[in-house]
Amino acid sequence: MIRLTDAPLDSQTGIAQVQSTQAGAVVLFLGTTREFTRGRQTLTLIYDGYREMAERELQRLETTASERWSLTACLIEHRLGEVPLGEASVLVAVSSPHRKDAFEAAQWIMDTLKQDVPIWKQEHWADGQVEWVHPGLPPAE
Amino acid sequence: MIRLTDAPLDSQTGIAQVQSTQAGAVVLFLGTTREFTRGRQTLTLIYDGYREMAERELQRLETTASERWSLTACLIEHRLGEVPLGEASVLVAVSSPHRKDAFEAAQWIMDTLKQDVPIWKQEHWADGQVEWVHPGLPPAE
Amino acid sequence: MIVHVRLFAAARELAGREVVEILVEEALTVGDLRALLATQVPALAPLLPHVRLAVNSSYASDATQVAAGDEVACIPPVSGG
Amino acid sequence: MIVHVRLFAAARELAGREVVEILVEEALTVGDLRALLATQVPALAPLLPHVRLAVNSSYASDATQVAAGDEVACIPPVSGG
Repeated sequence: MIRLTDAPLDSQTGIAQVQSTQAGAVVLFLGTTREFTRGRQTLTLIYDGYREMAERELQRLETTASERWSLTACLIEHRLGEVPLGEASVLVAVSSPHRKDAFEAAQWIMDTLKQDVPIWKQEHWADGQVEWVHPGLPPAE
Repeated sequence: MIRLTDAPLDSQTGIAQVQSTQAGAVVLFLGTTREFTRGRQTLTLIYDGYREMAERELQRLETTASERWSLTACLIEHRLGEVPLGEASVLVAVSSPHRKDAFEAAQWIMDTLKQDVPIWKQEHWADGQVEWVHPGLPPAE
Repeated sequence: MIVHVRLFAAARELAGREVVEILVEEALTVGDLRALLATQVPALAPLLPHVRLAVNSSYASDATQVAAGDEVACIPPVSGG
Repeated sequence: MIVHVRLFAAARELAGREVVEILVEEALTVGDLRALLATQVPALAPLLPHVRLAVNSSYASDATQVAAGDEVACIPPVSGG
């Protein structure tokens, strides 16, 4: 299951979707908006995405992880638009018979999502600067 | 924060206790009662513990993990008594600025909990057998 | 034919628009298109070596052929999650 | 002195009680106690090589001294989580 949404992510519903009598382990990951990055203060984050492709890529992650780790269930959700401080931009919930698979799958999903899924965050800094985040790019002039 | 309880574990409350504007990552782990183990059916599980020592050991895990991975917050809860199919016997919720630390800490806590915390589960099998689980022990006569 | 290239994030900001239309005389590769984009939208030139291009919502190599009707997108390094 | 040893899980089942009381003439080590337990509660003998003993809620080595008033516990391999 995958979902892009402009609404807050609901971890309780996410967990309920993967918890199962066939699973012995549930791992939930939330990526949340952090206030300070190397001492610099964030006011808020805005996420934008190439929606059609982001959904395809998320679907690909779900399918690959589900097969590779024999998951019982797998849910990946990403919020777009503004994600205020402390709230979640991404939710991954997986379940599996044994815990090692659930941990590995959730980590792989997050690592791969951060490389491949066409979603971008725009930092709104407390010092007034606004910038799109593009890891690995030389800083803008 | 650590807690032994005879009541169901509440993941929503657990997540709320660790989510923070100082954290960019929340990892929640639930260990849940699985119905089938190598084809053998479980009816239910009963957990017993040496409570005073289990609390000390859980506290030690929380302190060690919080320091080693610079966690923002760390919660470990274990349920005792009957834990029906699909419900959670253990809940670990951690938050940290970056996700790698949260994942590693949650896994280390679970690995260490399963080695050191004096809690035992009693399997109630569908075939009528009842047995305490002691990993590594030669099977009872 | 006209190839539409969708832009996102810093690419959209640099170009000042969401879509770039490029008129081409014949079928071309993603690599050709990358070179054309740099010429026709100079503001994008510094970014282009760092972007991946997608054709019909899949990442494409520079050897991929672009046909009429394809949707091309310019994907700067992503930062979701 | 009397040393109280708390039993859990299979140890409790094998011994048929929650606490074993062992009368000792003088201070002893955890290793001494392990040997005494096997003699005085033969039902526990097969399990004892596989258990850890705790003194006052901390795992103890066989060299640890047991003093009057200490709480000793017999911890078979754990299976929480």
